[in-house]
Amino acid sequence: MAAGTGAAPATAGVPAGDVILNCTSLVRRFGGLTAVDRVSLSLREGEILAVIGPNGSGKTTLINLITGFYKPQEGRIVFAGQDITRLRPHTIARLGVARTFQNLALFSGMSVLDNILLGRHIHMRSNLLSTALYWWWGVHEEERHRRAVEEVIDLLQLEAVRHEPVELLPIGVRRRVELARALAARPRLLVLDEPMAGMNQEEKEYMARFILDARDELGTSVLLIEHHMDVVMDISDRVVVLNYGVQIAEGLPQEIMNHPAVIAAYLGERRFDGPRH
Amino acid sequence: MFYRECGVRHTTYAADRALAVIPFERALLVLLIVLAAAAPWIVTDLFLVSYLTPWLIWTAAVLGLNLLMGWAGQIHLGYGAVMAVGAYTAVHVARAGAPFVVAVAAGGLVAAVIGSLFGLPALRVRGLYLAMSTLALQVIVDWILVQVPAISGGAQATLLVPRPHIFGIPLVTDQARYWTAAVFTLLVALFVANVRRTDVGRALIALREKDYAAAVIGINVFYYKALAFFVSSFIGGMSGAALAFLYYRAVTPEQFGLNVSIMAVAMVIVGGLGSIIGSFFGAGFILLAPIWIEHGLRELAAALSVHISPSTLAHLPLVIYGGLITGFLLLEPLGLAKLYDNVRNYLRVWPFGYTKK
Amino acid sequence: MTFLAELAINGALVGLMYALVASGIVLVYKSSGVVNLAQGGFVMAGAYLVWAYIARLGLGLIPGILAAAASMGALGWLTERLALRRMIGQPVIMILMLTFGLEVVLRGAVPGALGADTKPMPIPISQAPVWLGDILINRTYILGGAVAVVMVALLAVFFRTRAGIAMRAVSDDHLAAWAVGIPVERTVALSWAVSGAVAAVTGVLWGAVQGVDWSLSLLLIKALSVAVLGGLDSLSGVVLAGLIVGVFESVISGYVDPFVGGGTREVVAAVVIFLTVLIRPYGLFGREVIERV
Amino acid sequence: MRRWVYWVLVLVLAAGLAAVPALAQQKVITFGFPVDYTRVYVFVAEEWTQGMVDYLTLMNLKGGVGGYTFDWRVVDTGNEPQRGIEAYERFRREGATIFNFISTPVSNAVAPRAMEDGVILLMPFHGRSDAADGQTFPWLFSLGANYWSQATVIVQHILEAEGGNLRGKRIGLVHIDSPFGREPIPVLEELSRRLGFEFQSFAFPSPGTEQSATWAQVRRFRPDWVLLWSAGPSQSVGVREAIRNGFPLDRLVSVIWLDEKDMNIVGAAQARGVKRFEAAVPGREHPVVQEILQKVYQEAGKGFGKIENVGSTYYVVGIASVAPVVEAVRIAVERFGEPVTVDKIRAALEMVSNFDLNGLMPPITITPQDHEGGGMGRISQWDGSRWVPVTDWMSAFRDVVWEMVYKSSAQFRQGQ
Repeated sequence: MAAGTGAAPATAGVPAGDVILNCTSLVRRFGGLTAVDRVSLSLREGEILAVIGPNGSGKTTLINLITGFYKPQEGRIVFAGQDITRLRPHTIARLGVARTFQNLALFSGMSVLDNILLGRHIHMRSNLLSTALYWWWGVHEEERHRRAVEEVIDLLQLEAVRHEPVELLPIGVRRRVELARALAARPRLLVLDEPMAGMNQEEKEYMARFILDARDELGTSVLLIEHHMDVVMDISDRVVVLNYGVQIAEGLPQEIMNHPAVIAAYLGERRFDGPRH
Repeated sequence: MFYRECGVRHTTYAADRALAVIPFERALLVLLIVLAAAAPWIVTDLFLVSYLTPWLIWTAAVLGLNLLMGWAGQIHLGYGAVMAVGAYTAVHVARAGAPFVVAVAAGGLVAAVIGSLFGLPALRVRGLYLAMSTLALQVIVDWILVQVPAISGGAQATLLVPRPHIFGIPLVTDQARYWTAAVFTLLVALFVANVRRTDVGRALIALREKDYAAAVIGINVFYYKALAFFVSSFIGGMSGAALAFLYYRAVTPEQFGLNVSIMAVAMVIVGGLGSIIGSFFGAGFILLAPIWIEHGLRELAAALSVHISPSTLAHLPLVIYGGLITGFLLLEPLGLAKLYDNVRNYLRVWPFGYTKK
Repeated sequence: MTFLAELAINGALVGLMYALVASGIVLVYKSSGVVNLAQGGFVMAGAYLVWAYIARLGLGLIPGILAAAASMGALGWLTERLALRRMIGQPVIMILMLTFGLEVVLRGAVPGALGADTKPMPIPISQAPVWLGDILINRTYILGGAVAVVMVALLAVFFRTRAGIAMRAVSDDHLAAWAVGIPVERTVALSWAVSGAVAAVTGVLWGAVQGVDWSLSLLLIKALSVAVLGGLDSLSGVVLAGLIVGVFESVISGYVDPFVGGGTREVVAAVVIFLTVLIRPYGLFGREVIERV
Repeated sequence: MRRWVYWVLVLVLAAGLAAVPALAQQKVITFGFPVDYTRVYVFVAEEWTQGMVDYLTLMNLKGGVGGYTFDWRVVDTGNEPQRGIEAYERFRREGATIFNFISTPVSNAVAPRAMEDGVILLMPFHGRSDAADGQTFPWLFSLGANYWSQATVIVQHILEAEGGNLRGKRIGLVHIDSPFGREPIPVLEELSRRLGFEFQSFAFPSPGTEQSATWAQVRRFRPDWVLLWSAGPSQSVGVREAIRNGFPLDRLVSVIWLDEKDMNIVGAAQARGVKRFEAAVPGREHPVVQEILQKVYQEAGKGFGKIENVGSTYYVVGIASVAPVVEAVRIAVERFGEPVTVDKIRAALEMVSNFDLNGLMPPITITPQDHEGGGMGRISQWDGSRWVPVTDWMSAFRDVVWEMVYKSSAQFRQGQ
């Protein structure tokens, strides 16, 4: 469990704590296309790091590399002092990395509660035997974790929909459920893939609040991928900008806002310093 | 209305996750168990022997397959072969002198090991491709059964099943066999229900729904797929053994052929994927409907004194039976369990129908 | 050597006839993503109809076959119209089960109405052997193989016509096809009709081999294996898969049977399918579905 | 639409449930015929059952036997053991005491129950071949040449046709790859040792509709004689392959399952010369068949099926498989007196002696030891339009058959 809840300073731009995630010079090619080209970044404990960039800039590929879905052709990923470059996704999850998906990956056919309970999977010591001996063994484990889940439900204000099947919920609530599932694992690193996609301004602000709460109350480090800059700039401690797979800028939010390469990338203007392929 | 939920509030986590959350349902469950226990005094022995006993054992088998197909989402067209492995192992073990319970457990275990081999392709493929590879394995197991007389029991390929004993009490009467079957099925149903509401069950559903998302929350997809095959084959093997001991009393390869595998899949789907009560419905429907339709038609023809050629009369039930399968699926693609659920949901909120989900 | 050649040639011809049954499955799969488990029942019904039209109604051979093909086309079209269309959007396995129910209905209705006993398929093929040097080839199989090749070639040509291209588009993406104005329902219904007609022709060939009765519906299993092996959505894949299954089961069982003392034919086919699925999970020609996270 | 489906279901199920057992009338012997009308035994079930029921109807029309009349229950099992067991349990409670399932898997599945319940199970030409051993299987009756006996009769015919010497001859067995298809192998192996012919078996897997690879192997073996051991559609396929491979058809001898329809599928003229084992006289000339045609079909109009079937190969097999039981009822009334119980019928069956129904079937003599009744049959040949007998009723190599029977029944006893 993450230690030092609330220890991360709220003052933006002054990251504290040890480095928890360190990616060095990651390269991932698909056929002739280089989706991620020598990207390096590091994330400190309790920090919110945003990775932004236009569509197709390699943000999601980067996340898939970190969470183990793709293996990089070059480079190294170290999480909490352990090399996770070649590990499989479920092993990485067990080390304390949780993520959400851009297109949502909730398990339909299950209630909100069951979905979030699944987030506790890595902490559950249950197996077939405990299931077979449910009344002597399994039930205690289940109830213990139910308590932990209720805390997350509380945090993300999901009490009213606890028993609803997820497929019946509106998209904004579903994103919250997915965040809850990720948080239920009490991850040390939370990777969010465009958590605000398809949301209106009000929902976006809610989501931003939840992300900050998660960091402040649970002490989770956050790697946030976003497409638009507005809300991101408000909550992130640092920002990395990708364009066509290449890291074109890194720094504090306000620095990034004025960075010429970033502006060029977002306006689509082909400038001398914009990398091409 | 009986299912009314208004005013029922759970104050503990335990109450919230009970098997039956609605008081009426809890009462119904108890009533059904009492009725099942008292069945030998309620129904005719024909009903007991020919319908209730095989229905219950088949339900146990279907629960095992449903665990795999309904929860873990893996298609299996070789379940009959798994049941055969269980039945033949158990009978041979019992013939070697082992007690009934040990024999059935041994059947389950060997079936689980061989059934897990069936699951190997599942680590690579899914859907129809998985269906075809399990079908291929069914053909291979069938072939071995028929080819090796030492397994299938000599030139006649019929193996007599030793009389089962439980703790020294021989199960000779129809009632004793029925009760044993009922207890077996109850245990399997409880186990599957517990799987459903604990972490293992959730993990299985997760990998059925989205295996990449399952991986990202730390579920070892390979392990759980293999586990699903193992558990379902274990249940299937034990059910095959139970069928042999408590119902068939002699095993022949035809009892577990490809058509039996298809029948088991039909039971799962018609009953309702991933539903425990649906397993009961599905097994009952697929097993008993052809029989009752056949007898019903015959009685009907006799009562109306219409002369229909016996061959035509024999083919007509197939039309009705196939038509019912088709009709039910058109009516309610999620199976009989969903039909029950519709009624239940309607009554739950009665008379406030507008809150219906 | 002649023994091997004989086994291989006959096996290949039989394989082509399997491929013809399987092509009906592929056709429907290509347009609607549905695997029709009633295809065996269709073949049986087609064979029965040909028999009934010729032996009972006194039609000539060719008119009888054409009439049966037309009737089966109508049956296929009706199946889609009345049953399958209402299942759009339901899980695949439910639709599979629905077609299985249909198969049961056909297996009851057709023999029930026309007689369950085996009937001769009234087409004049001589039993006299064809000798290719020392190699004996079955006349029925030569005809069957030839018809299979012609039919599959016709289907391939069909896929280059306007309706065929529409069908391919539909198979790729229903919604997108809708958006560009392709009548999706009509296209799917057409594919069912064509596969019904193909079933009738298949029924003639297999009826000539084994007589006409319910057991023709058992061809489903072999056809399904061949279709899956071929990748489910490729006609050339089906032909190749049919050849592979036919040749392997014929040649291997020819050499292995005497040692095992049993018929290994079906087992060989099963092993071929099992291994192929393990090595090439999407069949020989199937499109691998790439999942995006 | 929805309501309609429900109502049909409710009606049909209700009718099924309401099928109350008819009150057992006085002096009626009830048969149970749960047969396979829809699957593997389609080729034989309709005519066979028709033969059995028509013969029983004839007996009833003639006033019954010893004051007893016959009743029967017919239902389809689809060759599924559990449906067979259901029908067995249901009919038994409705008073049926004598069963014929016309299906090996179903018969074998029911056999343990029948032996426990004390119910007569007829297994002519199907079921357990070792049911011939009356000591081990008191309640099972083969009542006709089992497959081992059929193999010996066929070899006897070959031996006679070859002038009494088979040394150096080659005999092949083309069989379906199932327990039934493999049954004759040990007998033929034993006979090949005794008579000095060379023997080889060629299996094709079920359903056997594709045999070209099998026959390519047969041709390589260059057999003098071929035995055809299958049933249903694969039989005509086998004969066709024999023609195609240029094998002389008068040296092709089939097990009992080859009839007129198979010949028509091959082509009646092309199939001329094929031989088969025969266990009852087909055709309409026999007086019993004539009587059935006249009394049951023309006068009473109570024929159980299509009139065209009367006198077909499997129809007369049907007559032959119930006639000994009717005879036993007569004996039971005569010897043991009324009321006739199932135990008395069973005991009387073991007293049936030299019964041949005026030559419709080979003489059958059943004893407590021998439930097969002598294992006699004859060879007949297709002349292009009908089956013509080429031998008399005969049996052969009985010691070989009984050795097989005892070996197999001993195996069965082990499991008891």
